[in-house]
Parts: sequence; C-alpha cells; structure tokens
Amino acid sequence: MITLAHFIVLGAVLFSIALASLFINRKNVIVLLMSIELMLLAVNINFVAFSRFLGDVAGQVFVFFILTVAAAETAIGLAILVLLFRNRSTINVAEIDSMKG
Amino acid sequence: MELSTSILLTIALAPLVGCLLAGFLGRIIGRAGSHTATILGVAIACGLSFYVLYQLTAGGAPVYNQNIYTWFEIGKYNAHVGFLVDRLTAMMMVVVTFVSLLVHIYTIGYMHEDPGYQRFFSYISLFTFSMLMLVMSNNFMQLFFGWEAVGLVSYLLIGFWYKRPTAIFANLKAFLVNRVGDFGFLLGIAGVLYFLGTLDYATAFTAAPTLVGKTLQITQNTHWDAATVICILLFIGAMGKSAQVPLHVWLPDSMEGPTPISALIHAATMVTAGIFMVARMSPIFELSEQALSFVMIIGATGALFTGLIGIVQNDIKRVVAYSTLSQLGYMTVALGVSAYSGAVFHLMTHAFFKALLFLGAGSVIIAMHHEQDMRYMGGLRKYMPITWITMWIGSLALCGVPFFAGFYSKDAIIEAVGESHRWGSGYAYFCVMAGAFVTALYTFRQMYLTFHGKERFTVVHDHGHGHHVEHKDDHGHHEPGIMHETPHETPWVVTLPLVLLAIPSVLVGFFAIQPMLFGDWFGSAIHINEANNVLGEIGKEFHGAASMALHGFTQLPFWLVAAAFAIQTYIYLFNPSVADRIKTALKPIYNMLNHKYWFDAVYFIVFARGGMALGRALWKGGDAAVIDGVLVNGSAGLVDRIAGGVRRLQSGYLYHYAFAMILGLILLLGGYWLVEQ
Amino acid sequence: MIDPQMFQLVCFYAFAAVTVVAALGVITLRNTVHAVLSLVLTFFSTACIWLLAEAEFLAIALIVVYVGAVMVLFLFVVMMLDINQERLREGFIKFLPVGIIVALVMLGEMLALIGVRAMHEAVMGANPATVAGMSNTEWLGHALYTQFLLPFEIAALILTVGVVAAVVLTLRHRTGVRHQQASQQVRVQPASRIRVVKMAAEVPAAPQPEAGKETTP
Amino acid sequence: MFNHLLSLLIWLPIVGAIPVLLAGSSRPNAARWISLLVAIATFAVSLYLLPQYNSADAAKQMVEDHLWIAGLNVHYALAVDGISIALILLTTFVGILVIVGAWEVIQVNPHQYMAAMLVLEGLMIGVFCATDALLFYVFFEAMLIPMFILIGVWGGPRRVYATLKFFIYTFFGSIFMLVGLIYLYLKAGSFDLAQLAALPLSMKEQTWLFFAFLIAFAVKVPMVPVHTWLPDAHVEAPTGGSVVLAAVMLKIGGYGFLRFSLPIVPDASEAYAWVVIGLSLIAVVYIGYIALVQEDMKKLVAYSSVAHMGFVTLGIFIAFMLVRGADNLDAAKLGMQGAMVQMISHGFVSGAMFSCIGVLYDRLHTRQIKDYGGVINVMPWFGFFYVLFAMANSGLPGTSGFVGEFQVILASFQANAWIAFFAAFTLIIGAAYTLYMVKRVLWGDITNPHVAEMKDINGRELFVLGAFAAAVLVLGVWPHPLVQLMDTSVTQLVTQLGNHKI
Repeated sequence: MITLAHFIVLGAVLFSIALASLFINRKNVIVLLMSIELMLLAVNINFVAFSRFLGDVAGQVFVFFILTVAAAETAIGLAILVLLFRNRSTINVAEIDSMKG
Repeated sequence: MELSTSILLTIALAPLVGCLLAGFLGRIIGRAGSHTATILGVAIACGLSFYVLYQLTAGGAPVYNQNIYTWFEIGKYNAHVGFLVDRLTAMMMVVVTFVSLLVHIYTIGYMHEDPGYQRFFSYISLFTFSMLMLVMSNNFMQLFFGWEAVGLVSYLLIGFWYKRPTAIFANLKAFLVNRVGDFGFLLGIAGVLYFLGTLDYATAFTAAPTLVGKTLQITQNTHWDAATVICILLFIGAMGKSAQVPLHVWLPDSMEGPTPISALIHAATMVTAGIFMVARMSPIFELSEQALSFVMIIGATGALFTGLIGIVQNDIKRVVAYSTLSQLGYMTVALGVSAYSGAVFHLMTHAFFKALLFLGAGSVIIAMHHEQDMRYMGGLRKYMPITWITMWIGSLALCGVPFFAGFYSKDAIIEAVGESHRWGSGYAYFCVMAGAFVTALYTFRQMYLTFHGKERFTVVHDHGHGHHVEHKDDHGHHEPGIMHETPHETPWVVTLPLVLLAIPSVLVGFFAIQPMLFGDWFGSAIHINEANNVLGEIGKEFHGAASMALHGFTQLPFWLVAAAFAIQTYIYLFNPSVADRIKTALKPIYNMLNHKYWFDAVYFIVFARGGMALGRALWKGGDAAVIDGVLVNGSAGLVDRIAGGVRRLQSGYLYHYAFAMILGLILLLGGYWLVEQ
Repeated sequence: MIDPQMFQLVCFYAFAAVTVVAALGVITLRNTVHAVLSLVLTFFSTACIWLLAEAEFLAIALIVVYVGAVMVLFLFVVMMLDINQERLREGFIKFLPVGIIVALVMLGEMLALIGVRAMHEAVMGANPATVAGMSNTEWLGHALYTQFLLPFEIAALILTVGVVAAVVLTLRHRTGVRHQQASQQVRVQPASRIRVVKMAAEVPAAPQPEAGKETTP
Repeated sequence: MFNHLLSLLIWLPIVGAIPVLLAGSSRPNAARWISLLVAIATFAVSLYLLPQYNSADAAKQMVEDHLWIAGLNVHYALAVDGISIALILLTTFVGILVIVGAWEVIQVNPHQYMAAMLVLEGLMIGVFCATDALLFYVFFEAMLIPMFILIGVWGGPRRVYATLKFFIYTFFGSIFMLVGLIYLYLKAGSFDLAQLAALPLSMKEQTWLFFAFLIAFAVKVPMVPVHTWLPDAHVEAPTGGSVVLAAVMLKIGGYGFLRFSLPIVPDASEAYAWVVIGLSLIAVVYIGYIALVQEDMKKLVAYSSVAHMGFVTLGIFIAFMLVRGADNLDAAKLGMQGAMVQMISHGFVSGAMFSCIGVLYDRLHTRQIKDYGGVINVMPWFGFFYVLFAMANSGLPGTSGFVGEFQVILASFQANAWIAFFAAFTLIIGAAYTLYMVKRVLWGDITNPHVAEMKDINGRELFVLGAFAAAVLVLGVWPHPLVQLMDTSVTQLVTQLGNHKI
C-alpha cells in the first residue's frame, strides 16, 4: 500500500542527494545544473503526490509550470555555459569569481 | 540759547566728509585737494567747537541731550545715536579738534614726501570724526562705537607704513591689547544695562544710586557688589584705551606710526578717552570705594614705573611715549581719588604740551632725516631754534614748573592724592611724588641729549643725492650718525603748530584752574560724593593761580624737579661719562627697565605663543584627532572595516553562495523545527 | 494472487531504488556523459513512479520533453565542450563527508518537519480524475485552459523568451564573413556603380623651375 | 492681491534655471546673462514682497495652502513672517552677487554652474517659506543636491572627500529630524507647523524630539562638535559655493531652531538650553583658538563662521533662561533679535570674506596665507574692502558684525554674567585671528614675486564687494529697520516660549 510518506521520503532523498552534489561537485557547472534538475524533480514528485492525495489539480498544474520554467532555465543556463566556455575555455567554477567583492 | 542740532551734526560730520573725500577721491583731487578738504573739515569742526564751548560757558546754553536717530529698539531696551553736550564734552571737543587741526597742518610738512599722503589725511580726519563721536555720545552704545572706531584708526595709522614689519606687528598688538580692554568695557556696558536697564547716560546716571546694595552672583556663594563690578569692568576698558598697567604695552610700540599721529592719537586725544570716560561715569564710580581704589593703584603704578622706563630710552619718540604713559597714570590717580575735574584738567593741559612735545620731536626727526636715536643727536639748538624753544616750553610744562600749564594740573593732582584717605592713597602719594622727580629726569635727559652738548653726528656732504632719494620711502634706514646735509629748521607748517601749541602749554593752566578745578565749571557733568570731595578741600586754601604758583616754589615737587634738573645738567652737560658709570653700577635695574619689566616678553610668550600653541593643540588634538579622526572618519572607518570583513565573504565563487544558502536553509528549518517542538 | 496494492508497493520500491541509485550516479560518475545518461534514467524511473500516482500526462511529458529535449541538449553541450574532467573533480573526496553530513541533516530536518510518520496514515484514495469522470490528461487540460489560462500563457512566453535568449547568447558574430545582402542588391543605382569624370586633356607638363626650393620640409 | 507671490519667488529661479541650462556650454554668455536676469528678477520680487508685508501683524502672511499628498495630509503650505522675509531678502541679495561673482571665474560649463546656483536659491527660499514640516524637510534636503554638485564639480582637489563629508554629515543630521517629524505626524495627524506647535507633548517625548532636532540643525549651523564638515566643504568649494554656504545655508540651521525646537518642544528646549548654550560658548572660544592657527584663508574664515554662528544659537537659547528663568521678555527679545541680526550680518560678512578670498584665489590660485603678503602694495582698493570686512568679522561697531554680537552679549549678561563673559571673548579672539590673517596677507612687503603682478579688482569685483560693503555698513550704522521688520514675529516667538506644553 503506497502512502503519501513514500513519495515524500523519495522526494526528500532525491533532494538531499542533489544537495550533497552541490558540495562534492562544486567545480563542475554541468553537474551542478543537473543537480538543480534533480532538486526540481524532487519537488515535482512532492507536487504530484500531494495533488494525487489531496485530489487537487493545482499540484499537477504547478508541476507543468515548473517543467516549463526548468526547461527554459536549462536552455539559458547551457547557453551561458557555452558562452562561458567560449570566452574562458573552462567551466571550472573555481576560476569564475568575477563577482568577488 | 539752545545748542543747535545741526551745528553739532556739522561738527561731527565735517571731518568725516573730509575723510571720505581724501580717501576715495584722493587720486582725483590730488595732494593739495586732499589736505585742503580735510583741513577745512576739521577747521569747521574746530571753529564750531569753540563756538559751542563759548555758548555753554558764556552764552548760558543749557546742556544738550538729544537723540539723532534710533539704532535699535527692542522692548524696553533701546539704543540711539545722539549727542550729550555739556561743558565736559565741549572742552573735549575743543581739545580734540584744536589739536587735530594743528596736526593736520603739521602733517603737510611732515608727510610731504610720503606716497600715502592722501591716505594719511583721510585717516586722521576719520580719527577726528570717531573721537568726536566718542566724546559727544549720549549713550553707552555710541561711546563704544567711538571707542572702537578710534581703535580702528589707531590700528590703521600705526600700520601706516605697512611695509615695515615692526609697524604691522605693533598695530596688531595695539588693536588686540585694546580689544582686551574693550572686552571688559563691553561687559561693563552689559552690566550697566542689566542693573540700570538703559544705555542712555542721563537715565543711567539718574538711576545709579539704585545700584547700592545690589550684587552680582559670581558663584553659588560669591556675590560681588554691582557698582564695583561695573566700574572695574568699565575701567578695564579705560585701561586698554588709556594704556594703564598692565595693558600699557601697546603704546610705546605704537610709535612705529608717523609722528603726527603719535601726537594726535597716542598722546593728546585717543589715549585720554579712558580718562574722559571715567570722568563721564563719575556718578557710577562714586558708588564704589573699592573700584576707585583699584583705579588709583593702577594709575599710581603706571605713573611711577612707566616713567622709570623713560629714563633708559634712546629713541626720542619713545621717551615721550613713556612720559605719556606716566602722565596718563597721573590722570588715572586723580580719577581714583575722585578728583575727576583734576584728571580732566590735566588731560587738557597734557593734550597741549604733549602734542607739542611730540610734534617737536617730529620736527627734530624731520631735521635729522628720520633718525630717531638721541645718541646720534646733540647740539641741535643752534640749527632749529624755534623747535628748541617750544620743546623747552613743553618740557617745563611737563615737569610741572610753576606758572606753566602742567604745574597747575599736576600739582593739583598731587595735592588731591595727599588729601585723599582712600585705601592705598599712601602708596599713590608716594608714586606721584616720586613720579614728579622721574618725569624731570627723563625730560631733561631728553632735552640735553637732543639739543645740547656736542653734536654726535657727522655731516657728510657726499654727492650721492640720488642715492638719498632712493631711500626716501624707507624712513629710518640710515647709517646711524651720518647725515648727508646739515640739519636745519623745519618749514612753517611744522613750526606754526609748535608755536600755537606752546601758547596754551604756558597759559591754559593759569587761566583755567580756577573755574575748572575749584569753580563749578563742569556743573552736573561730574558728580562727586561730598565725602570724597578732595578738590573741594584743596579749594578752600586756593587763593588764585598766581599765589598757587608762588606757593609751588616752596613745595616738595618743585624741589624734586629742581634736583633732577641739577643732576641731569651735571651729567649731560658737564660729565657724560657718569651716565655710563651709573648704567654699569645699576646693571640689574637698568636691565629691568630696558626690558620694560619683561612685560612684552611675558605677554608674547604667554598670550601670543601660548595662544598659538593652544590653538594648534586644540586643532590637531580636538578637531583633527578626536572629532574628525575618531568620530567622523572613525565611524566611516568602522563601516569600512566591517564592510571589508564582510567583503571577504563575497568570494565570487558560486558554491560559496550556494553553501551559504544551504546553511541558511538548514538553520531556518532547524529553528522552525525547534520552535515546533 | 498478488495483491494489486502490494504489487504497486513493490513497483514503487523498485522504481524508487532505481531513481535513487541513478541520482547517486548523476552526482558521482566521473564521466559527465555517463552522468547525463544516469540523469535520464532518473527521469525515466521517476516517470514510472508518477504513473503509479496516476499522473499519466506529466509522466509522459517528463519523458518526452525532458528526456527527449532537455537531456539531449545536455548531452550535446557536454559532448561539444572539451572539458578537463580531472580538474573538475578536484575536492570530490575532500568534500564528500561534508556533503553527506549536510545531506543527511537536511533530510532529517525535512522529514521531521513534514511529519512523515503522520503521512503513513494517508492512503492513496480514488483518482480524482476518475471521480470527475475524466482522464488525467483531460482533467489537467481542463484546469489549464480555464482556471490557469493566464499563467499558462505566461509559461509559453517564458519558453519563447528562453529560446530567444539561448539563441542570442550563443550567437557568434564572425567578422570577415561575407554575406549576400539581397535588399542592397535590389536597391542598387547606376550612380553607385560607375562614376563619369570629366577632365582636361593631358598635356605634357613643363619642367618645374622652382622645384629645388621645396625640398626642405 | 496676487497671492502666489511666495510660489513665484521659489519657482522663478528654479524654472529660470531651465533656459540657462538650455543655453548650453556653447553659449556661455547667454547662460550668464539669463541667470543674472533671473537672479535680479527674483531679488525684485523679494523687494516687492517687502511693502506687502505688514510688520505690525504677528500672524503669518501671504499664506498659500494646497493639499499636496492627501494620504499623509501633507500640504504645500507657504507663508512668511518678519524673520523669513529678512532671510529671503538675504538669499536673493546674495543670489545676485554669486552670479556676478562667478561671471568669468567659472569657465567650465558655466551654464550648469549658474543653473545649480539658481536652483539652490529657489530651494533655500522654499525652506524659509514652508510652513508644512514635510515641505520644509523636502526643501531642506533638496538643497543639498545643488550644493553637492557645486562643490563636487567645480571644487578643489579634495572635492570628493569634502562633498561626501558634507553630504553624509548633513544627511545624517536630518534623518533624525525626519524620524522626529514622523513621530509628530503620528501624534498630530498633520505636518502643519502651527498644529505641531500646539500639540501637547510629555517631557520624555519632548526630550527625544529636542535631540532629534538638535542634531539636524546643529550640523547645519554648525555647532561644535559637529562642525568639521564646514572647513572642508568651504576649502574645496568654488567661491560662489562658499559664499552661499556661509551666507545662507548655515542660517537654515538657526532658522530651524526657531521654527522647530522652540515652538514644538519648548520645555525640553528649556531643560537642555544649557547644552546648546555651552556648545555655543565652546564654539566661540575653542573655535576661535583653532581659527588662530589656520594656514588656509578659507579654513580660517570657515572656522570663524562656526564661532559667529555660536552667537546665533546662544542668542536663541539664552531666551529660555530669560523668559522662564528671569521672566524678562524684553531681554529674551534682545537676545533673539541679536541672533537674527547676527544671522543676516554673518550672511553679508562671511559672504564678503569668501568673495575677497575668491578675488585673491583667482589671481594667485592659492589660498595659503603664507603665499601672500604685502597685497596692499598692488591692490589698494582690494585692501580697503578686505580690511573693512575683516573689521566687520571681528565685530567692529559701525559694521553689521557688531550689532548682533552686541545684542547677544547684552542679553546674555541679563541671564548670567559668566555667559556674557565667555561670549565677549570673541572680541579678543575674533580680532586676533582675523587681523592676524590680514597682517600676513595684506600688510608687509611683497615677498612672493607673483603677488607683485597681481592686478587690483576690476569693475565686476568692485560691484560684488561694494554691494557687500554697503550692506555691512548700512546694517551696522542703522540696524533699526531690520530689527523693526522682525520685531512682532520675534515678540510672538518669545511670548510662545512662556507657554508650557506639559
């Protein structure tokens, strides 16, 4: 019998994995971007689950929008990445510190 | 017949008009135009002043006291510009305008080479205006105006030769020392307003008796007598203007200015403003024994000790300057023993003979081509007889030889002091008595050094006349003792004033003593408590001027003068080396006198250097270090440091920001969780 | 017989396990291409889990849109860029413990706060779409085109902007490349092609007598 | 009667700045002439204002009132009394002179300079007219912007530091005032000054408000110890900026005390009058000593401004001791009048001093006293003015500098002889620092060969200095009209002081 808790735990675990990735893959922008995808996925799982268990369509609509925005974000993020690589010949985050105060 | 306002206004404003004409249009109207305009202005003022005096004395005109216009009016406090003309004022007006007129004429001769000719006339006319405003004032505000305005002109005139470092040092010093006096004076005026509620003379003097018993709270438990405080504060003003110890230091230095103004301002008129003021304030001063004692002691100290300095001076003008200090001391003593009319009387006679002495000294200086050191003079008698005779007249008047003007006024003062029972009058009596001897010492020394004995200069007829012309503007920069041409008598514009001043120096005492001292000539202008009326006491034994003079021959002061005359005659005419031997024998005393009791040195170190050091300390320590350093830039620096610290957190690395976000999220969730629990 | 609910549970656990393992792969695999592929697997298994929750439309959309488009884009980029893998993995081991600890703390906090234990009681009820008498797609579409129309359109706009932005960002202006500009060719005028110059006939020049003077500059 | 006179006065120069700006840097002469015309027109309007004003009526006159921000009950409310009129006249008078004074001196973008001056003038007039606290605040703050530009663009080498210091300092002060005003608004529901004055406040509230106002206005005046922005600002400011700063802007601090501290928080003002009086006396003595050792002429005059403004605050707050302590209304009026006259007079004198220094600076491009010496030899006419203004600065009777100081000293003696004692120190120390400067700059022989080449003042400079000189002398010889102009307003203000609010 699947309960809400199953979904929630799965979402939480996925989110935590993505979170850990921010630490261990801190120099690789591509993996960082993928981690963000993972986080969004975790959130989406929760949305779907709540939508299903509460019988509310809004949750799924939200997932829909999140997918949209995430797709756009990925597109732009990758575009920036390409641009960055073209200008700097690296995607190493450790070498990108022009925001340094 | 009433005095007319328009005449009084003309008296005051005519010199001002002259001043403005010479000052602003000097280039256009030229030298002759300038001196004509100013002399005309002063001559009008002088003539009308005599007329006013005549009206008040013989014409039976009542005292004039009217406001011309309102200066300000705030509630019950008001200040006006107006005139109070009684006999005291009229006498001062006559003295001021008469001496001023003669000095104007004299200046034509004295300054004829100077490039600042017009400017000079403009200044002395401005001075005449200011002095007239001072003496004619009917209230304290206008008095203060005149008081400061004469100070301004004095400042301008001492620094007239503005290229000389000593002159511009002296004028600053004079102004600042005067300002110290004015500081007290202004507070005195404020005190008058506080206790009497008015700035108007007449009202204030009427209300003066209410001062008795009033006190001014100084600290929680100290209360000072109101009249004493006011009088001493006002007198501090007089000390500055009339160069009383210890504010006398500016007067000798003021001799840096051209000689005509030394005569006019720093001997005859301006410096007597303090004396005039105290005499004018007699209704208030009479209320305070302590203040009068203070006045007397200050005056007595000045009378003797500044005179002593005069003995060691070599500069002809400085001798006269120290004698002025000493004579001002006499006047002040007279004020201190409530012999106000004696003080004013001496003021008048002194104005004539001291102006004469100064102008005579100036005449000598012209003849010596701006050499002022008496050690390089001597034997001038045969070159400039008029100057010589008139100077002797002035000197005898100064020494108080009977029948001369100075005798009457000075002897009256000495007797009045002897008559007084005020606290400290014994000291004062000793001072004035010894002062008479000292006066004679320096006066005869000066006369002998200048006019008698051997010539201590050599005349070198070099043909470098062009060379001489070059130096014309640099007054006083000759090689000492070398003359390029024989000294000769000065032109008539110089000697005429000498002669005109010599006449009153001889006669004015003889004719004026009866009414001024012992008659009720001043009327209500001077108020004396019966208990203090020393002159009244003397007056009982007065039997006419001639008998007073004859009696004078038997008195101690005359014999002191005679002794001094004998000593100086012996030293300077027969055995000049004695002077040097005395100098060596009394080395410490000579040093003390030569350094003027170290007043200048101490003042310079304490006030000038000390003030600068304090200012620098406050600036660097207070403003720059504490306020700007710690508070202003310090707080800016603190923000900067904090920002610098926080800045390091902004590493620019994405993962640091992400880490911060996560950390924040964890903390938030943790906190929320804890709260939930 | 297998209990359908039990079967669902087993399926859930299976897919969940795949999801978690694949996610771990995403963050740990040395080769980025493998990581991307691992992410694709994550999405697939998640889509399956969504199917279990009867969110069919989203499950399919996830696969079609995400795996089909976005992930391919990722692959393109990863393969296109010549990336030094080793440098990028510096600090992997060093930060691994931190990462694990932070992740665990986060997990614990999240679960504690959400109150997972209480949710064990929430059993999956009837499918709301079915209750409403619609398929899941219909149900969602209904909501999107009525209640959420404006956000929906805005989402479309965002996508467009995203596309435009991506293009603009990566567009490279190369200098020195010649393009044919048709509009200019069409608007060409004779005057811009040929210029007729009038000039005097050439005469042999006379020798300059003062030529020597001009030598000094 | 045309009842938008005050608006006209405020907006004429501000709007007039637009054509000046439009004239552009390509037509500098057009810009100069237009701005001069605008300044003269403004002065003319302010002169026209004078006969309209009924000095016997204590009420505010020429009232304009429009709702401005309905939600906050803020009004665009203008009105004047005698005090405002005097200060407005000072502003418009100085306005002409700074334009003339900058005529050829400002060569870089003169149109912008002139426009900034005109805008500044309008805003300052606005400050003096506003009867709504928020409107006052808006003008008060807006004024900083043109000044900031004037110093920052046409200033000396350290202008960036000076402008920042000036801006942050004054802004820091006024923030407290804003907080105070907001509190008052929440209590009274209005920003109308008359209503605020009538608002009953507890002692605790008054104390907080008093110090909020004190900080704001003390910085502006400036009082010790928040005066250090002034010397820096003056030193770096262009001549015209210095003149306006010293002549008018500082007065706004004193004016603020009169309009805010006194009527709104009288009881706290009374309780803490000793603070202000103490600081004023410190300003006179302490700043006097500091001025004595300055090497930079502008710094010296700036410090002397602080000392002179000490008389303004002293005169204002001595009134409390007199009204409430001694119950002597007339003496309080004397002190208050003294403060006002001192404000006007200081406007002329300091403006003139800075103009004089500008004249020297234009010729030798240095403000260091040691670079000069013997200037009188080559510039006799300049010397005349310089000595005149120096004397006015040291408070010589017959010049305007004396009148205010005299009245304040007389009034403070009525309160306490010791206050008068310390105040009167200015007589010595003021003369010392001013004349010491005159000695080193004007007198003496020429030591710097560049000084020998200096030309005497030209017609334009003669006009500026002459106008100042006339003002200084007229006010010094006959202050009665000015005193009378402000009399009823001051009387009303002083009477108000007697009313306790708790």
